[in-house]
Amino acid sequence: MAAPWQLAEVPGLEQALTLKPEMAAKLLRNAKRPLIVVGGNVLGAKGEDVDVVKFVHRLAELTGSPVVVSPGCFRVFRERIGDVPLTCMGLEDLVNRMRDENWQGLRGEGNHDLVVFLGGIYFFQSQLLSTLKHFASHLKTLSLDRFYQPNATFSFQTATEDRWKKDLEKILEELEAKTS
Amino acid sequence: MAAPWQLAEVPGLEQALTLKPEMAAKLLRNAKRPLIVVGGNVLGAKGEDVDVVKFVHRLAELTGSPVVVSPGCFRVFRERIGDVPLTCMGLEDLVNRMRDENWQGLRGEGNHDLVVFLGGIYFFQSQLLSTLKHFASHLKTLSLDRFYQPNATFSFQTATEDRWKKDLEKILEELEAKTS
Amino acid sequence: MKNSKIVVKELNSALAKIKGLEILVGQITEDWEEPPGPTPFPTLTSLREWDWKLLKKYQPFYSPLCDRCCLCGYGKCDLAKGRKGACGIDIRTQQGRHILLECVVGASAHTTHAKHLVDYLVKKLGRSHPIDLGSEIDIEAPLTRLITGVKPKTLGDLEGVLDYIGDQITQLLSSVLTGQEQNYLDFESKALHAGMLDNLALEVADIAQISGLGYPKGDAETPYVEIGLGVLDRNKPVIIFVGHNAAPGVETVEYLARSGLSDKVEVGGVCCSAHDLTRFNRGVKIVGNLSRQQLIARTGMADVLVLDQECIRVDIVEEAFKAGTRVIATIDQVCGGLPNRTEDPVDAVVEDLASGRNMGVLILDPSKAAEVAVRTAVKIAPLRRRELKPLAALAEASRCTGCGLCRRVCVPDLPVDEAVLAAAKGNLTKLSEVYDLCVGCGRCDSVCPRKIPVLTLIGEAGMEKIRKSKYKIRAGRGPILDTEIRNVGRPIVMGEIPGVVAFAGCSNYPRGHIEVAQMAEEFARRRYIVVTSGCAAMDIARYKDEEGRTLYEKYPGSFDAGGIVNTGSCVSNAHILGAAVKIANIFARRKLRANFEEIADYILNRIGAVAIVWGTQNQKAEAIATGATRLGIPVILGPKGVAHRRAYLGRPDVDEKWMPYNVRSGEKEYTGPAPEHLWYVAETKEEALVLAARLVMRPNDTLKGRSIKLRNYLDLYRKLYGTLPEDLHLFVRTESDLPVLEKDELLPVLRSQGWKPKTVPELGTTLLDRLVLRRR
Amino acid sequence: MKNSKIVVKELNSALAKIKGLEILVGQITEDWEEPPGPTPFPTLTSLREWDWKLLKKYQPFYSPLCDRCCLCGYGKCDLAKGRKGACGIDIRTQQGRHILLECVVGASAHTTHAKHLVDYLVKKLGRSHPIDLGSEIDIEAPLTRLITGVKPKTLGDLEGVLDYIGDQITQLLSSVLTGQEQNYLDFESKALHAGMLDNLALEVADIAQISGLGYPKGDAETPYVEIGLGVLDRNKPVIIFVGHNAAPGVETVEYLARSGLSDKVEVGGVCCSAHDLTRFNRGVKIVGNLSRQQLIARTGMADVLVLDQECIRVDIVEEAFKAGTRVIATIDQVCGGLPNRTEDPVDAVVEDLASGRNMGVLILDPSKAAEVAVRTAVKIAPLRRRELKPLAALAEASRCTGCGLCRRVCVPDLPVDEAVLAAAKGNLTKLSEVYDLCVGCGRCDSVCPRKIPVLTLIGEAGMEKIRKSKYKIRAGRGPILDTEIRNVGRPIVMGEIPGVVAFAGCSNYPRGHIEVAQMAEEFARRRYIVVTSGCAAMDIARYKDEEGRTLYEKYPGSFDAGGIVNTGSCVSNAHILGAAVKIANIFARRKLRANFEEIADYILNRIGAVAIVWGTQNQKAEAIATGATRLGIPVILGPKGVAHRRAYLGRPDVDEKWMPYNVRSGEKEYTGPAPEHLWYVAETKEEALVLAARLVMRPNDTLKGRSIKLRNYLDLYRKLYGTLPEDLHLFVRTESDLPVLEKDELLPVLRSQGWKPKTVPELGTTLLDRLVLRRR
Ligand code: SF4
Ligand code: SF4
Ligand code: SF4
Ligand code: SF4
Ligand code: SF4
Ligand code: SF4
Ligand code: SF4
Ligand code: SF4
Repeated sequence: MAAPWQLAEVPGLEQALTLKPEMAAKLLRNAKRPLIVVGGNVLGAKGEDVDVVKFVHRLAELTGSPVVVSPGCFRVFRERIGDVPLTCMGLEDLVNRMRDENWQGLRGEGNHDLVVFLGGIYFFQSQLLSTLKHFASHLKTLSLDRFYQPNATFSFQTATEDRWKKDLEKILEELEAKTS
Repeated sequence: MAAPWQLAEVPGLEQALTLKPEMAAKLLRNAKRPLIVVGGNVLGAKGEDVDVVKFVHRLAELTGSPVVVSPGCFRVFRERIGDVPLTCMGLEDLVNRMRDENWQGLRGEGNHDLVVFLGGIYFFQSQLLSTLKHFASHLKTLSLDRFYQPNATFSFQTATEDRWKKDLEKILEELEAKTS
Repeated sequence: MKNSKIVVKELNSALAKIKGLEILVGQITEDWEEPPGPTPFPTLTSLREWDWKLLKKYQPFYSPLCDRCCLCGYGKCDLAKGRKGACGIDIRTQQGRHILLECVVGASAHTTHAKHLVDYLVKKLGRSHPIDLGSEIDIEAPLTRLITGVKPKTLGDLEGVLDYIGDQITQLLSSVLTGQEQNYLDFESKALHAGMLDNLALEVADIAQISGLGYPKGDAETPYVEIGLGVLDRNKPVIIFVGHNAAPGVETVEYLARSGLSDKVEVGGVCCSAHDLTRFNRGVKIVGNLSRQQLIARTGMADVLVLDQECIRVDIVEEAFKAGTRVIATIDQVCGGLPNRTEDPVDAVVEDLASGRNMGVLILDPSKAAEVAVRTAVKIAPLRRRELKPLAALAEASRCTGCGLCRRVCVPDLPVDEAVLAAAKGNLTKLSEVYDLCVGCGRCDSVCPRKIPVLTLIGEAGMEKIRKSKYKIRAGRGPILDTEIRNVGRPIVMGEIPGVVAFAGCSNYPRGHIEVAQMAEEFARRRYIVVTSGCAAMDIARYKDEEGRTLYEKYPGSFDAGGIVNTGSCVSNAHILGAAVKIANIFARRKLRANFEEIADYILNRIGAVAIVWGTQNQKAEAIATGATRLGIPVILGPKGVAHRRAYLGRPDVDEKWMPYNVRSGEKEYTGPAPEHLWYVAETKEEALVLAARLVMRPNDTLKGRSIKLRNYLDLYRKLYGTLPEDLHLFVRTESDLPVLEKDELLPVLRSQGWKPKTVPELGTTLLDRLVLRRR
Repeated sequence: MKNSKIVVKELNSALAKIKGLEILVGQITEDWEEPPGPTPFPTLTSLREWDWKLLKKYQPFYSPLCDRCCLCGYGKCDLAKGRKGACGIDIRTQQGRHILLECVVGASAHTTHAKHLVDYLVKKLGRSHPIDLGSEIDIEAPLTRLITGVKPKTLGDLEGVLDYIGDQITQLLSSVLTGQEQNYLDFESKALHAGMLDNLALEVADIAQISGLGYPKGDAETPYVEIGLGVLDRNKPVIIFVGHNAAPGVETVEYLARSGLSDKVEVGGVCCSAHDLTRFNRGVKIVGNLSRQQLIARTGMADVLVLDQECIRVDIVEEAFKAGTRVIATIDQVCGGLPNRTEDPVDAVVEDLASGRNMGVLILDPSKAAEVAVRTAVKIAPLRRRELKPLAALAEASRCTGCGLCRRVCVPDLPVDEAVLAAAKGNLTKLSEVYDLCVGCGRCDSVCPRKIPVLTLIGEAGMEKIRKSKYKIRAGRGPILDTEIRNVGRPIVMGEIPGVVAFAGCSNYPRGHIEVAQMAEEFARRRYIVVTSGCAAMDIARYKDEEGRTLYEKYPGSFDAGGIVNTGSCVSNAHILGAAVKIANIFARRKLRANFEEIADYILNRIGAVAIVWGTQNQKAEAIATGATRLGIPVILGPKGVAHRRAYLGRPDVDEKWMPYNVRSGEKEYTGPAPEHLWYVAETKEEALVLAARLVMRPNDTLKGRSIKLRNYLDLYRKLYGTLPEDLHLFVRTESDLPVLEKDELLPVLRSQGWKPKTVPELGTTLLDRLVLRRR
């Protein structure tokens, strides 16, 4: 078990498996109906020398996954990467739909099986992951933030900015390798 | 972090360091005023092919530590190993004294600096260790039970009966080696 | 009587005019000539100084269950290593706050229970129905008189007491708010207040139902009633009542009588509703208590399960449905997600239940619920099998992987995994042993990754035991008679009776219920007075000697040396506390009215009463026991009691802690650590037995009294620990304290312990400055 | 009026006779000719059906804070992966139970607050002092009338209302007991009941103090008062009041006036006590709110700190002592571990405080506390320095190891560690930025392994800002006038005013208080009615435009389009809810008396009111907001609101959820998801703004109203998200709903979204079967 970023966040014994980028890429490749969810704090992450907008763009292209962007930063995403399918939806509303096993997903093709989270306000994100952990056993969640998220199914460990950047790049590389 | 034996017992981030018998022996050797505390469930442990009474006896001899035995099994200890100094005292009473930094310890020579716990009812033991963890930063606790005790300062990991037996023996060996 | 109230209820409302205004001023224009003491209707701070005296002597000791706090929107906060939460709280203060929360939740439950009972009885009998506990009881409500200063004469008077409690509870709860109280001792003082209010609510509830429903009024020899999982006759329709509020059961018994069905329908109870129904009618059977509730539901042994309030498993509705049992919920606290059919015609509701269109309904009217229950049971019973159906194919066990999770969630840490594995190989012995010790929490069941219904397997392994489980218990007798108090007051205070030991609490034991019975018998044989109530009283009945007799058959039910007194349900705990108060009042003539501190001081210093709460579950147990400590009665909990995370511990090794005032001189005088602790969590039965024998010692024991208490203490100590106590010198004041026959053996020991004779204050000692004679 | 009571308090007690019995039957023999509706003094189940309607439409959504439960002696229990606790509870039900607990704790705090106020005023003014909100307010107590069916005329009448609330709170709390309620929806229904009771208590508290203390009675242009950490004049003795109960402050202001000291002593307040004292006397200054409480204590800016109740940091006594400040606690809920000096002579207490023999005392009498506070402050002030002393040597920063723990406990996750490291290098910029966003939780401070007083460093870095922190706020005006309701009722219901947006809640923000002010201005500029109270109202004042004007100076204080209305303290939230009720009653002539369901149905279906609670801290916020939802008013919380762990969410994508009855025909009719959610936790300001614009849409909007609301929605959506909403089609019923000027642009979009025109029910829709015309 890794320690959560905000220290009091340890939820119990059921905590996210930490994973390496290769494994994350594998999960993404194997997912049938993945979804990328970008939280409202994601632009704060930019200062850390990672261009998350670009990363999301590439990830969406490589996985063919739809992207939900929090209203807090939708405008920027739309302006920069409006060419991939972006949905503006509040994260709580989205998670509420996801927890319904019968929801047909953003594309109406069935609920998502793997949901990638990135850029939510840490505490807020943690709680929404908790909802899914407890009430949505039909899907898995993957947190790609720089900070360990114990309530996800899988999460990066808390890492230095540099490490995180490399790990994100590694995911893209892996996906590219297999796609090409 | 190891998982606690009774699963819900994870207290937070501050959990016992797990340790190997060598390290436990070292702690015991370095302790100035160690104390051995035997809980009321200890005889239940006998069935597991470890003679805890004998172990306690030898440990007391090797460390010169006084031994407190829970009223739940004092009689047996007294009958079998009455030659080492045994005190019959309820564990809550004892822990209450220990948490007082100014208590002079069982020998009136000052509060103990390392307290070895063995054989308490798991849940009960866990809570008393919690008391010491939160309110007695002046001492360290070491759990030698077969089951990981997250609220101790140091604890064995949960182990098979066989592993546990060997680990206990190893502690004695190490102590004997250095004593002789 | 600052907070007393006149309550006018159920006015004709439509036109907002008063019809039949009934102003009850019973508690005001009364004939109680005793002048009120200093603390009528005490507020949150009235008894704060008394609490602080206790809390300085018996410092709160905390065992946090978690390093964190998650009570509010700022959280959660990590409080380990001296860290403070976002509200500024540290872990010690936070523990105090949690204790207050537990106590106030517990008190609210008993208050609500009392209120529902009183409302029910007022509706049934009228507000002016007298409080009457029989000709042998003058002090009908010792706690009410002591705490509020009111002498209740009618049901209506009790409403005023409940209003006072409700107001105080709201105020106490408010202190739990994030960002209020600052100090752990103030939290504890408020918890003690909540505990006292809880005790008061218990008394109100029990004297109301005794007066209103004709329960025994302190008879020592109440009838024996049947108890056990095997007592119900499945040839008849079966209705089982679960909870604490007797009203729906009473209405059912009455309806059966009116309909000539008394012999044709089997009425059983689980938990305190069972106790109280047997007090109403000895034909009702006690099926079990909390630890067997889920199994009882799973067996489908009832045709209709009627829920009232408190100590109802949160999944019982669900479990009952699975077993095909119909459920009727009857109280707003437990709606159970069921459709409210209170206003619908009985025929329609019975029809819907019988047909299964509704498996359960909510009926907030006990008499309607009764009729629906009976008619539904009668309708559906013929359609089901007579024998209890086997619970599950034991074959399920074969899916077990031995992962061990079931053991690692088991409350008493039983080797469930091994037992299931053995069962998979056809050996049920271990599973049947687990059955004996199981507290019925059901956690093994829901944790199993293979979805093996572990608890059902346990029940299956115990099925033979279930069928044979038939015992006898004396129905709850309620209060202690004033005459009994007169008889035992002197021997208790003088010490010929070494003490009063009360067994109360829930069926959540570390090593099975048997230990409670064994402890009770130990003290009864030694001629202590043993009293009991609630789940503990039931568990004592589940133990037979070689001749097949239960303790209730072996020991008398009188409040006297060697008696085992079943007062009744949890609310009957009030009489145990009330007895201590009555000793101070009747025997020692201490003023009662609104005179809490003095009476508590008297009890703490003189009356050797101790409570053993071997199993605890919910917040009510915490509240009741906390209330007892404010009155000066020490409490011993079983090991699972650490989950309540607080004790009140004395420091026998610190002499300054044991220096009350000499009543005559006002000097501080060393008395020894008596009683040593106010709240202690014992790890084992062996510890609890000896500790209880020690805690009955009090500073003002007479020489004879102390020597009798010491004899028992030494005797138990030697028997259980094989030696003499190291703390003997702390409890011997003069040589005359020593048991005569053992003096020669003990004196050398004492001297080796550094003992020196002390004086025994002639008029005794007190914690209250104002009781010192020369200051009055 | 089943539960109404006649309360007789403070009888002469010694001889147990009644002196001066005053039976108040105001609420009984009254002149309110409106016949009572169906639910006077509702019990736990009276409104259960209404709740279930709401809860089925807006399903509870839970975000557990912890996998475990540790509420009782059975625990703790692991509830992850579908596991059940030892009591049988699962995590969903357990979340519901926690919500109930939070709401009932919150309600108890407000009830206790109201009770203390009413008791204080009854003592001061007599029980028959009239409830009087001025000539422009006939409906003096909309919530009281709506909920209880009583029209309170005197302070005494309010006591009856509080008794009712206290009784219900006790009953609700009892449901929290381990082993009671079975179903999460029933827990939520009870939480809604608790929330409603909370709102009722707010109203009682505020109309009592308005009537008794002469606060503004709905004046739109109340005087400006000073607010800010820099407003106090340290040349004078300084007394600061912390908490919510105005009584000690009121007594202090009066004592100063009597003693001719009004100009010589500086009186300030923190949190709602500050609000309410400025309503009493405009000379009182608001120093700050919860987020600055600890810093205020650390600076030692007060000579005497007076604590009353609620929202008081748990370590404030300790912190004040360290700063040399004397502390007076005044209410039993907050004894603070201080010696009770209520009965001692003022001289002696002042002497002990001044000399430092006691750094703090408890005085449970507001007028005595006032005198002690003033005399102590006057005595010690001359001895201290005039300037605020520097808080700490910034040199402490140099000990920082950069371990990062301070950041990892920071509630809003601020880069505290980097800021401290920068400070160590002499650069205070980052620390000063942290000062701006810091919510004052102090966790950084207590976590630091190097014992660096991080919060103090932050305060030091912000010292220049502290000194300059001076703003203006309009004093709380209290209720909304009936005349205002008459004026805006039509435009609100007809839609010319697009909605009422209320800003309430605590100063626990994700990105600083500034966002609250920005949101408020956005809506005011768009001519919504903006109302505010409590910490939010204070934080709005801490924002100035380029010309140095606060929003209170830029926008009028009237309850009208484009107004920014500060109602006052947290208890003044009642008037915001009351305004919605009054619109239904005064403008739409819906019956008010004991007619909860119909009024709530009206609000939900027609009145575009929404609350934004951007910061939440304690359980009171949860209770207030929960009460609002029962009335049909949706609530948006800021991201930290997830810590309360529950939302009520609609499913805009599921058509069946949006089918209320057509009032005329009784047919179920699709209305679109309006309002979409009842409780929503938004992540960012951008989300909240657009969501609020969406939530003001209601099924029964007129065509014109909907088009105005849509215009604002589209406009905000485009502005903030740069595009058109994908859900536009859900909110357009007919083409006439569209903003005229945009029709051409929007119609193709609509069609591409698959939009089809719908009918707009002429008489509107309702959730209540019984309101359908043909069924009446
Ligand atoms: S009550 Fe205090 S310690 Fe608990 S979560 Fe709230 S702020 Fe943290
Ligand atoms: S139901 Fe019995 S065996 Fe199963 S976990 Fe609970 S106590 Fe243990
Ligand atoms: S949890 Fe289930 S599978 Fe695991 S040991 Fe127990 S019964 Fe067997
Ligand atoms: S206090 Fe209880 S619920 Fe809260 S974090 Fe700890 S274990 Fe979890
Ligand atoms: S309330 Fe239930 S889930 Fe919570 S600790 Fe108690 S038994 Fe476990
Ligand atoms: S916790 Fe202390 S030492 Fe660590 S980074 Fe923060 S200020 Fe520096
Ligand atoms: S006091 Fe301010 S900076 Fe420190 S942890 Fe709290 S919010 Fe963060
Ligand atoms: S808004 Fe919140 S923090 Fe502020 S005074 Fe009110 S309840 Fe307290």
